[in-house]
Amino acid sequence: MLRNDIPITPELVAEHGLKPDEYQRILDLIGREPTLTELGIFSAMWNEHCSYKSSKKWLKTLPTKGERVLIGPGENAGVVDIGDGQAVVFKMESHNHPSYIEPYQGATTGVGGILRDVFTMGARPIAAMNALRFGEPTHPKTHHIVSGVVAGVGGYGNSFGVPTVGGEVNFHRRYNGNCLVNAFAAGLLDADKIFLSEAKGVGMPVVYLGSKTGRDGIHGASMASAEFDDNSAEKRPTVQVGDPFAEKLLLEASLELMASGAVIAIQDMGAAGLTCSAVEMGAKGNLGLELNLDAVPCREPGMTAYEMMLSESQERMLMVLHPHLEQQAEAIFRKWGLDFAIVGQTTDTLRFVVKHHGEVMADLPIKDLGDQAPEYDRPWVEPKKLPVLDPAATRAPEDYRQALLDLLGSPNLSSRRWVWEQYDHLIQGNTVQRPGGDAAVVRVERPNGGKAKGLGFTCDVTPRYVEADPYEGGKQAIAESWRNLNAVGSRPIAVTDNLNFGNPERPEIMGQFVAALRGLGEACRALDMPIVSGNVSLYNETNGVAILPTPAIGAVGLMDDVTKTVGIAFDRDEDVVVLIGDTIGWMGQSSYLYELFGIEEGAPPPVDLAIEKKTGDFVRDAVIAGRLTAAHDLSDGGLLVALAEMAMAGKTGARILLPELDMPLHAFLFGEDQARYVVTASPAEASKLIVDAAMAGVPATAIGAVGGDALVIGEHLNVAVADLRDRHESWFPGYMSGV
Amino acid sequence: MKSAVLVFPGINRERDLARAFEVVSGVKSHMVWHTETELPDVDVVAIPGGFSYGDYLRCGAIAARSPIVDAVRRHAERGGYVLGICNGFQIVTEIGLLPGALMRNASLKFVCKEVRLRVDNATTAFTSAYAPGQVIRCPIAHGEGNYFADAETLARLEGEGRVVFRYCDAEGRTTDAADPNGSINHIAGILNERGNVLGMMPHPENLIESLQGGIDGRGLFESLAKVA
Amino acid sequence: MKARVTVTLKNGVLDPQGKAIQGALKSLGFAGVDDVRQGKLIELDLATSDRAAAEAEVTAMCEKLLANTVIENYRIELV
Amino acid sequence: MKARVTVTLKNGVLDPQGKAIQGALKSLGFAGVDDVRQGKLIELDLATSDRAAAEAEVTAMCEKLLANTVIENYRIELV
Ligand SMILES: Nc1ncnc2c1ncn2[C@@H]1O[C@H](COP(=O)(O)OP(=O)(O)O)[C@@H](O)[C@H]1O
Ligand SMILES: [Mg+2]
Repeated sequence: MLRNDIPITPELVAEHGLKPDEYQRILDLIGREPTLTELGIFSAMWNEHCSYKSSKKWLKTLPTKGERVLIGPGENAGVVDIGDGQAVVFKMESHNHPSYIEPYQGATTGVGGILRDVFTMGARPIAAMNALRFGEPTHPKTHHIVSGVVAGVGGYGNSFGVPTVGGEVNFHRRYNGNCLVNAFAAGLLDADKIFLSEAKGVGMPVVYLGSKTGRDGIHGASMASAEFDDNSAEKRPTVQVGDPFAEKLLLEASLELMASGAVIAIQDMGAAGLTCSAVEMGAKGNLGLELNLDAVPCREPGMTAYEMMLSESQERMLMVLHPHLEQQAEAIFRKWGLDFAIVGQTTDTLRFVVKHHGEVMADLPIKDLGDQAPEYDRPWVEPKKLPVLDPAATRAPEDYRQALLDLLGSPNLSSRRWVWEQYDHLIQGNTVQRPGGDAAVVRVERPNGGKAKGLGFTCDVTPRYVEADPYEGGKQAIAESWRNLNAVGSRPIAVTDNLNFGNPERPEIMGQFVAALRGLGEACRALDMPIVSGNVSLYNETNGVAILPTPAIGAVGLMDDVTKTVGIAFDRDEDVVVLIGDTIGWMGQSSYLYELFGIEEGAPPPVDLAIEKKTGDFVRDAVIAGRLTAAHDLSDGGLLVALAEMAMAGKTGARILLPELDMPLHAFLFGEDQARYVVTASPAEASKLIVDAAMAGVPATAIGAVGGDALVIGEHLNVAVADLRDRHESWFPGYMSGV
Repeated sequence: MKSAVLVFPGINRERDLARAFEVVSGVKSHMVWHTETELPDVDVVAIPGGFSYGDYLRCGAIAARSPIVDAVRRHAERGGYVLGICNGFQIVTEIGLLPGALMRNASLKFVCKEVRLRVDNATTAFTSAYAPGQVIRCPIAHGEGNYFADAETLARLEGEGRVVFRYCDAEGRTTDAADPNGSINHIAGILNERGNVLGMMPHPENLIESLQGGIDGRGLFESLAKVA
Repeated sequence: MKARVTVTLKNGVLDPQGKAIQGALKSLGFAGVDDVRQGKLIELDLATSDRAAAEAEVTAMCEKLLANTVIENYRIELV
Repeated sequence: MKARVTVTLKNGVLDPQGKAIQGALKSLGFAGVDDVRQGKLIELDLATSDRAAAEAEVTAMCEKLLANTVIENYRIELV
């Protein structure tokens, strides 16, 4: 066992992920050599994951304010007003590295962490999503990681009791060495009952709640910021194990405790557990904090201060309580069978003091731990622009029917049913739009009765676009989430982002980051979707190969009347199919080229935010006005894939009559031009809609009619909906049934 | 209809179930914590879905040894109705109020989707609002719903018409493909001898409003409201 | 004193986990696995060091909780 | 030839199942249970009767499938 007073060698410093100049900064700050526990505390607070030292400068450029924003980034989760005194709380967070090492437990603890962030603010979780990126299906690790991650996401969320209503799954060779597991959670609370982490008052008890502390994940937060190499396997024993049962108890106990009025401040123990949570509570409240580790409930004997301070055991909380309500608080926790211990108090010294066995193990300036963390302006280079592909120069398919079937049966475009059927997406009884459409819709009852509201949820980003042009790709991620929310009739109100990139110490990677954030920010401003929370995951690189830049977006929309939503399914024979938005046949970085021919070439489709806005507003208004029978945005695979998805969802075909084309047919059918939707309406309504669209300056063209059991595109394609479904539904189960 | 919804640590569909009782009968359910030893004066005791005690050891095993269970037993002995759904079904079998056991799904995976059920006995207190042989839609969400009973028990269940719900396809045919978990004889729900205890894996409480996609689950609660 | 309890499914009770493992082993190329059954192992640290008392106690635990005797058998080893 | 594989969590790895069982035993009135750990038991019927071959084969099965060696240990007994 390591003693606390051992000499701090350069090797020890390096093992803690601190650079020599960062260590010098520590020496300058405290004026002496740190103890081992102190070194551990600094390493936890100053690693990339907790300090955002490479990203802070750029995160500040994102729009985070808006009329509805009650709490922006900086707390456990963002809070957005949804009227009637209610607010939605949400955030997305990564658990990439742990999931690569132990897929099941990595995913469970990722889901657990994000749920805790949400209920720590006082909200009851009402929806979860998960954005997953895996390596090529043929890579030897992929199958194992997919099955473990999906089982883990389900295993935790299902038991906890939150509906998992949406997400994304991508496969690409650039994730062969680093999978991405980004978990989103949203909760609901009364806007005047938000709980924060800022401690208040001197001499207030600091209380530890939840599960016991073990040696789990020690160095976990540092691991999350370390690049992998072939020795990573050796880091395995630090794997944390999730206990959804304990989390469910923690949820109920925490909410009950908050309602009792005993809670002054609350912070969950996430990355770097006790250290991060305690420092944050004290520093935010301009208070000192003293911990007595003798009182910390431990799972294993002989745990040192160092281990307790860095343990990432799950399902734990730290609270500052009103002293006279301590007993009442304890009774609530006992009722739920959870540990409860007074482990310290707030002080007026602005010091973070840790005592163990009567000895001072650490005594540090509490504000400096956060405020003085290094902040870097890392060198970056502007990403190179790729040429625009001439659609006429791209390959046409030999057989449209085959091309469509192959696309629908490809790893990236096939149905995700195999995934979401393992997630309880119906619990709580409020799921109005289930997975499989554009955005999920969850009912929200008004506090005083009346017609129920709805919240739309979607996860989006197209990493291949971001790789090809980080700025346009960043814009596109927001634009796609905007479209998905509009398509179900919800008004986009805010987003959370999970920025997954490679090693920021490489100027090209930093350049991707900078440009992507410029795009995200611009799109959020133009579409009035402030970013209220988020997470950054860097160093997603193995042996020098970085992931595709993946700024995953979780977006939330609001409906005044949830009954007004529509789905994507072709529903009624004779309905007119209307294509909304302009098509020029953008082939660069299209799914068509990538999935069918393995080609990743050209500039991705540019996003005109003004057009997105105008088009999106028009479609959403039409949905809300009850004019449409179905709506679907166009994304991967373009028009033809969208039509096929609508046909499959409704088990009904359509007959499409091609308009006059000034581009190759395959570019029209598979091009991925932005700001487009396909909607259906009755013939009478469709005529009016097209007129109204013209008045609003939104291109809209009737392209066919719903009906029959085949999707028919002029003379070029005639395919039974049953055949489409068969191909679309079979890739995932087929792949997963192999071992 | 007066109902009590039991709450064990780790149960998570108690609100869904209470809502169904309230929507259908207009009366709020009593929520009863597992450490209680007496039940309020109710007609129906309902045990909801979830993961009581994490479903660690065996699904429902630990909950079935809770203090409230004696009162549930007495309620059943008096002829009171007991409804166990999903984890509730598992708990009721662990208590011994229903025979057999629920094992891991044959796929070994948790599965959440809408299935079809055939009402094979529409003369019970739980199903009289349905037509005999009616095919209804119903959500499921479970990892261990694979019903098992030994041959003798099974013969009795079948012989006495105590298999109330069976997984089937849209035409009412019971096929392996339509069975989401591998249950023996495609059993989705069974009744005790006396007819006052029903256990079922599917969740009728999640399909009672058109917003949820349908109202096929209502019949079960309406049936109970008729007799209670 | 430690007790090891193994809980196994009774003969004739379907074992989906065992069957799935068998299938997986086969597709991994392990031939010659005729049957697989999965059970549970529960290890208990007991305060007592009295063998007879421990045996009686653990038997009671099995009957009351650890095994579902409708479908499962149990075996106790004291170590 | 039969093989019994027991799979247990490595020391220090959280065992929520064991914890829950311990709690349940306590509330059923069984005092003096200091710790409970839950593991898995996998019984295999092997076609071979060659001990050495069986041992090697089952070890490979454990490494590849039966145990999650990141967090679990395994033990093989041939019977
Ligand atoms: N990991 C997942 N978990 C839950 N639902 C998922 C997951 N991946 C995809 N889905 C669902 O499948 C549907 C199709 O996903 P996707 O093709 O990414 O939609 P879109 O192109 O509209 O963004 C959506 O409803 C989505 O929420
Ligand atoms: Mg979409």
